[in-house]
Amino acid sequence: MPEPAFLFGQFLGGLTAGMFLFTIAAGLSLIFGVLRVLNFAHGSFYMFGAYLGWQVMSWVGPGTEYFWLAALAAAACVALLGIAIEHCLLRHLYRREELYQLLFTYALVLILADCAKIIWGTGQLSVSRPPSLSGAVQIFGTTVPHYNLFIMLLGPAIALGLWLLMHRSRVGRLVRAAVMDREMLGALGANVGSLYTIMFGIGAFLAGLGGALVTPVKSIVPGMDVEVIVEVFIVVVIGGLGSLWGTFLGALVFGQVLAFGILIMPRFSIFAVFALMAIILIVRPWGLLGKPLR
Amino acid sequence: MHRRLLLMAASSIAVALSSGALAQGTIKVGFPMILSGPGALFGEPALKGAQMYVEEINAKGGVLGRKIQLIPRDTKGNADEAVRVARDLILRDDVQFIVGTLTSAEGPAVSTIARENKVVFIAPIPKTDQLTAPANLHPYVFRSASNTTIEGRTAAEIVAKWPVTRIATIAPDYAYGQDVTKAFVEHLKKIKPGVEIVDQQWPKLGEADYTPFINAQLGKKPEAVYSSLWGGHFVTFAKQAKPLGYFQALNNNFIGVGEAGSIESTRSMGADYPVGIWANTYDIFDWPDGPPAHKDYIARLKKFTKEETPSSWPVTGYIGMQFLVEAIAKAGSVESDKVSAALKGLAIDSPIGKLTMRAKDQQANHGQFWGRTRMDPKYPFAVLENVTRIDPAPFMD
Amino acid sequence: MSRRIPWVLVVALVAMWVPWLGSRFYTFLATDIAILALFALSLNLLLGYTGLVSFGHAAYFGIGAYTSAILMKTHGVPFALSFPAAGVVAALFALVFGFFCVRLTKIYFAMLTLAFAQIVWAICFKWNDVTGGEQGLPNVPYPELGWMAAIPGLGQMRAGDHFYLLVLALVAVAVAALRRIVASPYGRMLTVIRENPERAEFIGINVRLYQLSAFTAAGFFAGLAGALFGIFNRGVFPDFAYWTKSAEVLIMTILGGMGHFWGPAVGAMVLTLLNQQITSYTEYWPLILGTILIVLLFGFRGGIVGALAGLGRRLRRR
Amino acid sequence: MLQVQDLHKRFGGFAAISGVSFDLEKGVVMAIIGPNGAGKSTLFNLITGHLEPSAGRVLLGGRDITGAAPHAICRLGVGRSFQRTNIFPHLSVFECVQAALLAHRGQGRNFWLRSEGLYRAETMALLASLGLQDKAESLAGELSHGNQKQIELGIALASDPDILLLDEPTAGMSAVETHETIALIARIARERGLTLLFTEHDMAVVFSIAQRIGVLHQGRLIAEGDPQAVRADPEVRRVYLGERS
Repeated sequence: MPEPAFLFGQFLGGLTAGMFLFTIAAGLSLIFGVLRVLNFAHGSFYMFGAYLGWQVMSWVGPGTEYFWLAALAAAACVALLGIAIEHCLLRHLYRREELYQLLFTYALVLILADCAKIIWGTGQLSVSRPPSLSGAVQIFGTTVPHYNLFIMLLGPAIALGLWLLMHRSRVGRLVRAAVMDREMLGALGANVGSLYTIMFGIGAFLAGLGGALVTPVKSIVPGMDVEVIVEVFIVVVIGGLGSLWGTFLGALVFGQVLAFGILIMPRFSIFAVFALMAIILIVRPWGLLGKPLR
Repeated sequence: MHRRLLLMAASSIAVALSSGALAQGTIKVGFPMILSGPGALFGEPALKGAQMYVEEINAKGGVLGRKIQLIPRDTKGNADEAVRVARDLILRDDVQFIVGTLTSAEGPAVSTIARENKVVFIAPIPKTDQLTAPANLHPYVFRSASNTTIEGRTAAEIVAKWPVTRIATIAPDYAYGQDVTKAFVEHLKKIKPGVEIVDQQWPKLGEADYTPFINAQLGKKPEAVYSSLWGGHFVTFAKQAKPLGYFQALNNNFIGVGEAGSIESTRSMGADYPVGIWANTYDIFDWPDGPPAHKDYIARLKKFTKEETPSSWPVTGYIGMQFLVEAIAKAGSVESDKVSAALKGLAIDSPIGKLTMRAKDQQANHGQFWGRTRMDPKYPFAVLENVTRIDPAPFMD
Repeated sequence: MSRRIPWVLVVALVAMWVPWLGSRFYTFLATDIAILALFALSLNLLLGYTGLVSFGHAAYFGIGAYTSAILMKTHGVPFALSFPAAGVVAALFALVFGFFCVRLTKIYFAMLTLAFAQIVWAICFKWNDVTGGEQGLPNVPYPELGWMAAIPGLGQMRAGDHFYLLVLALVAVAVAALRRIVASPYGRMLTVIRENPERAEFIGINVRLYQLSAFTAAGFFAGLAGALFGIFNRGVFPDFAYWTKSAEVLIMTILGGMGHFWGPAVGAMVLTLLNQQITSYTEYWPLILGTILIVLLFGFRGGIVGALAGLGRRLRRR
Repeated sequence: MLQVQDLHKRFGGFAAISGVSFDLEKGVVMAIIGPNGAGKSTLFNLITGHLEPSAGRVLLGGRDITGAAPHAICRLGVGRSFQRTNIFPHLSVFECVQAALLAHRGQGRNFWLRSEGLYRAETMALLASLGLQDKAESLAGELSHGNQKQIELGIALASDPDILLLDEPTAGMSAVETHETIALIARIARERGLTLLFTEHDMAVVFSIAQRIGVLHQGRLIAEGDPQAVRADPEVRRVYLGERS
């Protein structure tokens, strides 16, 4: 039996990974919940968040507290990109079958990947932790970097923020009504179109934020878009497509499966997460906390 | 309607025909390389090196009085795509030689095509032993790169001198990671029988989160760690390991193969790079003990790539091309069989020193640069100190 | 009526002459296209005829490729046995995976097919002893085609040409079978399910059973295509089953037009030729492919064949 | 012919159908009426297997079919049309009806014959009896609402049912179309000796052809009998007819 401190360390590691994924997956789940579009390009938004974050940092001075500003600026740019894509293109596909929406977002993956390559090249880039969070603390005999603590707190904060947005704001109420009945809401005079644009923008913002915030712990390389999208899909499928708390739970489960999976069957964790996804889809297609679609 | 389809097919075939026109007189060399996705990190600079060599040789009038034409093609990092472009290059672009491929899957896949078409193929980067293993060896495949045996054993030679016995390893779980780790472990046990392998971690290739592996490894209390995480994977790993006190816990008894010490990694991480660890690289832009030829090469490379601190990967493409061109010169012909014969045992004066393509296994004795990392006030990133290029010849099979 | 013309035979007869163009390159290109056309047509049995959006069709292509490669390379089984075996094994996997998939609808169906395909990919990637892991199985042997040289007129041909003719014949038979299937009463049941599963149930069709049978059949033909591709490619690799491969074949199908039997085949041809052409000029093929895809989604909903058919109708009306 | 015994269906806490029972003899035309949300469609879906009852039984010719799959129930001789028009929009009218015939004759497993020419005469005859013979080659989805309802009837009839369930067969039709359609249904039911169970909101239609009427209110069958009896029923007058007049 491994030491408790070690198990605790694994737990915190899994928690950090899960909360990172939640930040990204929350946007994907939000977009699916409202627009019923499964957005393959979400990983591309994430990648753009990372590259843009690096870009802004390189302008304002690497290794400074401007990191936070850069992350927000990058996320805002990605949100604008998302809004532009939704407004100009995606909205014309809502009435089509999901196959066309899937292929559209896949086309975006291809295009955005090459755009990133044209702008930033193929080299690896890296961003330092902000000085305020560059240290680490000891918790129960385990070293925990400040930055990881921040991420562990950020996840629930984002979840709470989204919950408040959906349940305590006018926009949120309209969105929930739109999920129930699109035509009805339109008939009541709400501008469903702009509502969707806003939600897509928020989803893209979260992906961009996740990308920018991941840079201190992960190198920025081409292909990070495709890498992350599969993991994020698994998270939202486990938790339930379109369900906020489901996604949160899915991210927690995913993080812990990875953290403890490597202890139990070290070389097959890659297999385990896909199997988990398949089992969830077979037993409970709408996920742990999702609701069945009509 | 169907007739229209046939017409369309016919016209697109016609387009394909017309573009296949040849430029006479030049020697065509196909260069299938990863130019997109994660592997492009190395593929792009390797291509630069090959292009620089071609430019230089053409400026000197080429070889056998003929210019070299380099035709690069993106393999996207997929073995089947590599096969497709290799065939395209041979059958449509009529290349006489192929230099290229990067991953351990692409190399053997293209080797099959080279054998079938009797086209000399020089692999400048793939390290898998499989490529030149006796069962797969044929007259047309050569490797100017290092291989997993060379790299793993070199690391073992270094670690054997450390005052440690509890060793752990961490490597990406795929062919390269497995093979190079195996070579390290076996050689280390042979030359220093007292060592004990206390832990082996196998994160998947492209793992996003190494924290669980790092914690698990520290839990086994190793005295030294051998890693074969490369490129962006090493950067991600180091960024996550450093704040967890990983390198401190190991007293910096850490050796990173897979070009962990390359300038691409150190430059991108800046001050975040773990200082005091051992790492290797294919090239180093500041090699105080290096021969004049190397200093000259670096100066030319700076000019060619317009980089003040040039990349370490161009040398792979450069050396691959140099082997090919010098073999053509030695053979006095571009015929595959003559060039193949010339390549066996060919020694070249590469920018990093003398390299020999062994006749026995058609493998160059291409060792890498090894050293400890330290921060240099001259640069905003870590460099290797007391760097040496270790000739692997004594411990190659 | 154009329907009475045996198009499979016509296309096969025309394609048969490719080796006589005398270029190995064209032969290779034509082989590539023929195999991918079968792959795309097999997907369309699901997509265009049954209305099932599979995002993991590459799994069965990969399973077929690995089955035949393992049998031929590791166990020395002759092609005549390994080829049908590839189809059967792929169909068996499709049967098992499909059993779970057809219980879901729409996006969940797509996600589960994706999950299964990723499992197949992960197994191919990890199971070093059998699948060769990430390095795959290079050096898959060509089938023994010496007997073809005995056929008058084929004596001087290269091995690649013989293989092409073999591929062409096998693909033609498979495509003819597919054509037959979609034109049969069984095929009509599939179309009815695509159109309206709820109503289909109430004309006495066991919708899930039919969907499962179509899934299995599609897996079978994809497996055959995979077996041929593994040999053509001279090696099989885990990428064959990766989700981007599934996306690729979906794009072929949509590009050509899933509303028409020949659409996917045209899509496979156009995409292969475009890829060939464009990648020799620029490394930004994904950018171009993505743009083509978006233009297609917004401008030409029926794909190339759909657009041509529409044009033909308009001309005839004039 | 059809026996419904103490049928219940709950959706969560909501009782959509509670304790509905009735017997329908062979050859009888019966209407189920009731306000929107009374549970008419739910009742149909329970009978045809699209929904599984929470309790109770459905017997067809004495055989328990409760909870059987829709396709199995269809094969036992039950045909139905749906409230929202439910056809195969991208098929021609001919193909829609022929498909149902093919399925009924067990040709669905035949993947070798060409389907094109199979049962051509029978399909055309059926279309003719519906007045659709001129539109045989038109795409079903492009026809008028009335035509589509006729196609649906054709699809239902193609499986040669003993009992036909029609959910609002005249919904969305003009007065003229409604009249024609009802006349058509009545004629076909007579010719084929069909047992007919239908829902309808137009009371004139109901009272003109129904031999028996069941009144559904909040999931319960509050009255059931011949038209006169139902018309006279005080509770029906209060909760249903009363509201409407």
